[in-house]
Amino acid sequence: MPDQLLYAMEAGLNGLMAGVMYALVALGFVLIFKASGIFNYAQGVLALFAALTLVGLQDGQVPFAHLINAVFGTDLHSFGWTLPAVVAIALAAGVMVLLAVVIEKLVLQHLVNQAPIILFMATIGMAYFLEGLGDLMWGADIKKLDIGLPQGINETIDTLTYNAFGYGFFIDNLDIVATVVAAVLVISLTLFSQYTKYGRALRAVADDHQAALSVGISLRFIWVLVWSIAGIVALVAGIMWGSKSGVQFSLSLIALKALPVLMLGGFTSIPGAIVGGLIIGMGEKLFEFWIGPMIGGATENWFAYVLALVFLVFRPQGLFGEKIIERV
Amino acid sequence: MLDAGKTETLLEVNNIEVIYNHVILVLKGVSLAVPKGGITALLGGNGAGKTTTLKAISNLLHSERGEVTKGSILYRGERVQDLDPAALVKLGVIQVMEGRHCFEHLTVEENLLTGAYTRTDTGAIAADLDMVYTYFPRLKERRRSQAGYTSGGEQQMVAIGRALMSKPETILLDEPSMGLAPQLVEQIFEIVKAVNEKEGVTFLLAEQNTNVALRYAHYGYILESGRVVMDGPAKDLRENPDVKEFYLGMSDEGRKSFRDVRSYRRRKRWLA
Amino acid sequence: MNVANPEGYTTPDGRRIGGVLMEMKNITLRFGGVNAITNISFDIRDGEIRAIIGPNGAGKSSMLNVISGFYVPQEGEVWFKGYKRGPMKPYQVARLGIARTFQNIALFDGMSVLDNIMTGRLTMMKSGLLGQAIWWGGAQREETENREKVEKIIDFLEIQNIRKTPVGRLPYGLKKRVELARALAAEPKLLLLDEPMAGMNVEEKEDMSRFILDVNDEFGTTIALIEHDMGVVMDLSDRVVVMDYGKKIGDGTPDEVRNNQDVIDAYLGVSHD
Amino acid sequence: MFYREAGDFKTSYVEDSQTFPIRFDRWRYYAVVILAVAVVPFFINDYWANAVFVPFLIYAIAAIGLNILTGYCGQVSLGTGGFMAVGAYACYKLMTAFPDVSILIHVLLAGGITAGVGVLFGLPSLRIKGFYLAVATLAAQFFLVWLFNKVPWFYNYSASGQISAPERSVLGVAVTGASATASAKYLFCLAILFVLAWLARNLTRGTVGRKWMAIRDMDIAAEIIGVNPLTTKLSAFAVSSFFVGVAGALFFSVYLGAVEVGEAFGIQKSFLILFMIIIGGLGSIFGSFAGAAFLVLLPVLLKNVLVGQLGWATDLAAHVELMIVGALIVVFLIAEPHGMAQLWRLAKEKLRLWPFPH
Amino acid sequence: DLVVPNLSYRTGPFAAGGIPYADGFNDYFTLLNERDGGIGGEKVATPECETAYNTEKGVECYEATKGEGALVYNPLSTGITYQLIPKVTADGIPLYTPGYGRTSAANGKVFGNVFNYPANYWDGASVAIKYLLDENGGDLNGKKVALLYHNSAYGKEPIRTLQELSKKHGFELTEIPVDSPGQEQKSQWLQIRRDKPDYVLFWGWGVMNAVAIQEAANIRFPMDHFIGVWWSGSENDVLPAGDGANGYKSLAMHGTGMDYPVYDELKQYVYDAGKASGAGDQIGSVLYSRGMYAALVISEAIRKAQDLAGHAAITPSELRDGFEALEITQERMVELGLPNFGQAFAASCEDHGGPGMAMIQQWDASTKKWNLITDFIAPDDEVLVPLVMEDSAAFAAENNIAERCN
Ligand SMILES: Nc1ncnc2c1ncn2[C@@H]1O[C@H](COP(=O)(O)OP(=O)(O)OP(=O)(O)O)[C@@H](O)[C@H]1O
Ligand SMILES: Nc1ncnc2c1ncn2[C@@H]1O[C@H](COP(=O)(O)OP(=O)(O)OP(=O)(O)O)[C@@H](O)[C@H]1O
Ligand SMILES: [Mg+2]
Ligand SMILES: [Mg+2]
Repeated sequence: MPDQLLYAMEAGLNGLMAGVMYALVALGFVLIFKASGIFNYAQGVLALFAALTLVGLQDGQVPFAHLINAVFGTDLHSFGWTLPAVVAIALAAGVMVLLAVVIEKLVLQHLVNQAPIILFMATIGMAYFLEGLGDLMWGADIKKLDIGLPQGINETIDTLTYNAFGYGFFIDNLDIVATVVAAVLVISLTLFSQYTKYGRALRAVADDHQAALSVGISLRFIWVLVWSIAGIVALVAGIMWGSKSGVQFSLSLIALKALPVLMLGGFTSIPGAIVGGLIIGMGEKLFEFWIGPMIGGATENWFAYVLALVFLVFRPQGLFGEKIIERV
Repeated sequence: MLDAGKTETLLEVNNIEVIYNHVILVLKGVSLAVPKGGITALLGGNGAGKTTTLKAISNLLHSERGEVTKGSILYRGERVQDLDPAALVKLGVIQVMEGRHCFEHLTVEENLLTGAYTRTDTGAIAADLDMVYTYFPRLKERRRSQAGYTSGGEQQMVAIGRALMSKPETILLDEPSMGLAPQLVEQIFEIVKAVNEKEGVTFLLAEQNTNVALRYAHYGYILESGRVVMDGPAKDLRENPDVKEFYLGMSDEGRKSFRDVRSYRRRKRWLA
Repeated sequence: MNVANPEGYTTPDGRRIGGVLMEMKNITLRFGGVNAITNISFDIRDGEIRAIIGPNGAGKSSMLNVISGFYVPQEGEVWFKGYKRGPMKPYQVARLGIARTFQNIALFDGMSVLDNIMTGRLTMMKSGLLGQAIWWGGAQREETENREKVEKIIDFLEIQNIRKTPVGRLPYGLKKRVELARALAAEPKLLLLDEPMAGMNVEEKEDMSRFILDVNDEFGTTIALIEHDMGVVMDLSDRVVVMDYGKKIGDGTPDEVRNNQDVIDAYLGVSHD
Repeated sequence: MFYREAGDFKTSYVEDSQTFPIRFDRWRYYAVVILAVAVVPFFINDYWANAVFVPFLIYAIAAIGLNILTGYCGQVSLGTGGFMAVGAYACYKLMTAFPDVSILIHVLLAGGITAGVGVLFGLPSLRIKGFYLAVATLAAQFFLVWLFNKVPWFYNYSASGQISAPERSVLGVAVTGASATASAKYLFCLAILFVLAWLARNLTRGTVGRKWMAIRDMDIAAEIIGVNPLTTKLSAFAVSSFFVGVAGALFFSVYLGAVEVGEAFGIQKSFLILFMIIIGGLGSIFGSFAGAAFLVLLPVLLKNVLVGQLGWATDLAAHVELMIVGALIVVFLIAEPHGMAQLWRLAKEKLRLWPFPH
Repeated sequence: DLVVPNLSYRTGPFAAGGIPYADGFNDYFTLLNERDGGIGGEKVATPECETAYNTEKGVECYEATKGEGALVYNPLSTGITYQLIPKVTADGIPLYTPGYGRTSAANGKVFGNVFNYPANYWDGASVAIKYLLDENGGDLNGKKVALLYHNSAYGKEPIRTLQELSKKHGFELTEIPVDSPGQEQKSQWLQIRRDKPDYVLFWGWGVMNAVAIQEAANIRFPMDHFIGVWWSGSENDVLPAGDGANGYKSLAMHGTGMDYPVYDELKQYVYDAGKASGAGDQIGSVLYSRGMYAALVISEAIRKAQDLAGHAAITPSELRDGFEALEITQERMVELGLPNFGQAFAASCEDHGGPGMAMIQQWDASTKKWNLITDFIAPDDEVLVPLVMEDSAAFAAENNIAERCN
């Protein structure tokens, strides 16, 4: 096979893997959008917050140490323990559930039946708040997140492809793990929303808050449920991205990588998130591979959006999104 | 026929005031008593406050920035004003909202099933679904369509069917006849009657179609500008000359043709 | 009376009805597997009040949507003022002089009643972006002229006191009236009304009937009307089309229709009189 | 009764449709204008101009622009930063290519160029709606930023890709560059804002505004009653982008003096301006002012209180500031989803009834 | 008091770099205040202002602190620097940007108020190439060098220089941009893996650094052929990659670690007295040292200015003169408790850029320490000077600036 083709294949495969990583973040968006019509901008920050909490718990950091030290003149830093990864993850998941309860109580409950854009804005407000809170609790420095996931080139694939094509493909072990995790998440969430009555309730709530209330669907319960799941999905995304690039502020910006995925897959479709992720990931990597060098590179950010935009012009609801009902 | 005086009062509204957006006063002291197992009608012109009253009872006002500022609402003698709307449904009160409010993206059947959200008895739910389909054969034909694309009347059927699916103790019906074909209007009220008699479900219905409403209801309240201006057993109201003229469109010579009402009449001011 | 006469006819109360204004020829409209309208033809004559009735889901609203260009039928032709209408966007149809109201009220919730009614006159207001921006002169004059016309309609429909209220706050019945006002503001040749009296009590229906009759009388506006209140339909309309399951099952004067056995079976249940 | 409407009778429709139909409002408006034009310039110093007034005026222009698109026409856009960048780079190219032409002309031309670009990126709005459109506008945001970063012609081939505003003047008074005085910058921006706000007000009260709002409230119904969605949406994109472009040009040339596109016109800017109009009030010119003022002043105020008065460490203060801004946004939305403009209206309604509660 | 504002960023995407720098900066002045009672008897105040690396906040900070009598600015941000250049010039305040900012400001004839000694980006690029020349026996002909850079003003700075150098030395240069923040660099590293450049030069900042080093480790790029600029060579950047980062190199314009006598005094007067800035957990790190170095140069300039002016409470313009007359010798560094920490230099009216030398440091993952592996290497002024002249001349022309020092 010609080298160029091999390289393109490698780029494409890596794109697929990157797409899975985007999809992990997009999933959280989809869940919340599906359940309440809320476009949750805070999803990226949730991932950051989850990852910060995980690292903090694992390393036994004292939350708000800096603030406490400043106010009381103490010199606290660490509890001096190191928790096993599993325990820390479980605790962090607990924190995310708690956070969901608090968000419902303090914010969502008061915004029932409001226009989508208002809810969207409220989530941006929440994003700011959580960003500040995360930094205040755990500090703004880069933290290393290590729960023992494998990283680096996958030898088997390298050798296999080398033997087959004379060129070893680079596939990152972490990406393989992410793919498995994403597959499990997507399947179980799809089952949840297809085959339980809650799944139906979610869609009902998204359509009409008032009508949902009137048939006895407790918005509070549904929202706590969904935000908890979204929080845990955010934790998963946070773990994956955090293992890759360390945990700090910029982690929240991965939300921006998830948006085109969301748009392409459809805001309301769980499988759409993964398919969208794959298309976007592969598309942007191949574009950067072939066209990038001609026009100066760093095209990935905008290309993902333009690709999604082109799709939308033909299918305004994304690939699997629910059709926008137009009737008079 | 049921007599309001003899049975216990299930739902009681005492002198409530409702304000929207902190400034717009809509209900100015409305009191109602809904007897258990009865059909009570709430009548009145546009903007009289019927919908607002029903929403106040079902606690849906909050989501419209409205608020009950005075008075109390009792269900089975207990204050329910501060309950979650969902909790109220669990208590057995369900509302069919004005303007249909179907879940657009769900199919007709899914809409009906969401009505049974609070129930767990799968077998009975299936039976009730069949029952709704026998009431509204049209819905059965369209069961797989997204509700957003069905016609206005079909949506109205969905809304009513959905409420029936929750096996409630009390149904608050807001303008059930709106947009329905004439024979369906009769049919709906027949259903109301049947459900009321067979299953003892209590109804409070707001209705513009006074004619039909008073034929099926046991007791009626007439609302004007946020106040109750008249109430009484349905048959008395039917005989009342003012009600006849303004709500039933009958003059002494019987029904007038719509073509012949030549001069616009000022709405009669009821003595509040 | 001779309804088929191409020159028109005279109604029992002495109004003169003209020739064919709009003609629907063999219209068929499908949504996926659903046949909303199957091969329906009928006409609307200049100056008449034409009712469309039928059970729920019969395809009445769909028919109005076809007329206003929102649905494009798979088969059939629409003729207006003697010309076959080519493919047209809804806003182009509106400019031909066809205005309408909607079954599920479609007012612009964020605007006041006055602004809503003013939107009805959009097709008549010509000043451009720049003129509007500068305002003084042309744009202001145009605004005032149109405002005067709208105020007449407001007076006519007796909604002076809610002129500046945001429509979102209005009760259902008044919204319907505002919608009518908006449609009238366009000074249409043909006015389509989709259940204008739903959710009204008798008194309000009487008012509404008066408005409709007066519009028809005074402005000579042709009206196509969907309504489920048989009293209203029988009293107001000159001719009635009856639809069921997307098919036409009757067409004629109210009396003819009322006694048509198919119509009684499918829709009326009992004969209404 | 403080607030009186009764007694203000109108005898013509012109009077009835004026901007401030109530006499009391009109006076207050005149007072503010006089204060802004005749008093502030004499007291303004570099700090107040550069930290508060100039950014406020410029953001107000951008907010009005976005409000036209989002608040009036209902098309949510997250591309504001990108469009501001178009304005800024257009202005820079014009300033350096035609150094002798008045900067005022450059700024207006920059707005015009942005309007063109806005129309181009507005085209998908015909098919794409709601949040899909919002996300789609991010394509404009990212693409434009990339373009200005990548193509050296836009930054005159400077080594780092930064653009710096040389000194330019209006009527002989420098308004850009280091030697421009605080009051010159302030008055220049104020004049532009004043005229643009007036134009925006005219546009939104007449036919064009009604078309926009009709599309916003119910696009299908609007089309059926005769609104051409294509021209209406595109006109909103054009007008909005014009405003945003002018704001971008001023932001670069008068306010910052030097910008790097990704930093100054990144997606954060888009969100900031969206915030302004939502907190201020969608579909309200006054709201655009209120929102801009709030979001420019609040951080400055918080910082001065937390660091200046309470003596907190800057990082603690910054984190807490972020939390407070976020929390306030949420609190605002809960208290009044229709923004400060609506709060103001309700307050007026209350005052009208005062001292009776209803 | 002598007011030296500290425009820092302890929040936002680049907080991890901003925190240690600001701490080092503050701590050094605290030391002077505590030990010597300030400079020349005047205490130094370092009011901190948070910029979050954001240019608008930078403006606000500038205006806010200007009123307090600020003597000099050091914003640690290329973007803010560009913005402040015209402002400080108009206000007559010196701007000190060691190792960042506008490179051509080294030309004192055009940029009278800006100082960027001892080294700037172009110096850095040139030093890196010089080092590679040394490694390759003086010949880079036919070698492939990739530049992986932050796609911003900062990252683009070295491109021109490297292009010139590639012409001169005959190596092939590939430019690979990474968009901020740079969390996702798969494509870039696949490209590197494919192209197999001999060396990768690296201009990154923030999270981009850690990700790049991690990705390099992932594709098994030989770490000792991967050389970052001094902003891509702190502990924050290498620690997350763990052992994979072993052998990574970066430029260094000063020493690091705590093996300097000054730390004994810092411990005595600052840390143990509970006066350490921030959380006090950054001491001795690379960026801490850099903040301290900047503070040191500023304090020396103040001393010089006090000498020239003959009084202790100097004005900004007197400090400007101090910067221009500043000379720091190795002996002086020894006196200051930082022997061999930085290069010796002397500024002049024309030269605001210093000698531009830098060392190479290498990361040892097992001991978690940076080790200096070369001595100071001088840049190739033959190439750089014309570039600086060209760029500053363009700026002068655009802004009607008359050359000084003639
Ligand atoms: N969300 C709201 N905000 C402000 N005012 C409201 C709101 N909803 C209703 N109103 C006002 O409350 C009054 C009563 O309205 P309501 O809808 O209860 O009347 P109704 O009797 O149900 O009328 P209809 O028969 O037309 O449905 C009306 O004057 C209406 O303007
Ligand atoms: N856009 C659409 N997509 C799919 N089905 C549609 C669509 N529009 C209408 N239908 C179907 O076509 C049929 C006719 O609908 P239409 O709204 O015209 O009925 P209608 O006669 O107006 O009824 P009603 O009296 O209840 O308003 C209905 O069964 C409806 O579900
Ligand atoms: Mg009602
Ligand atoms: Mg219909």
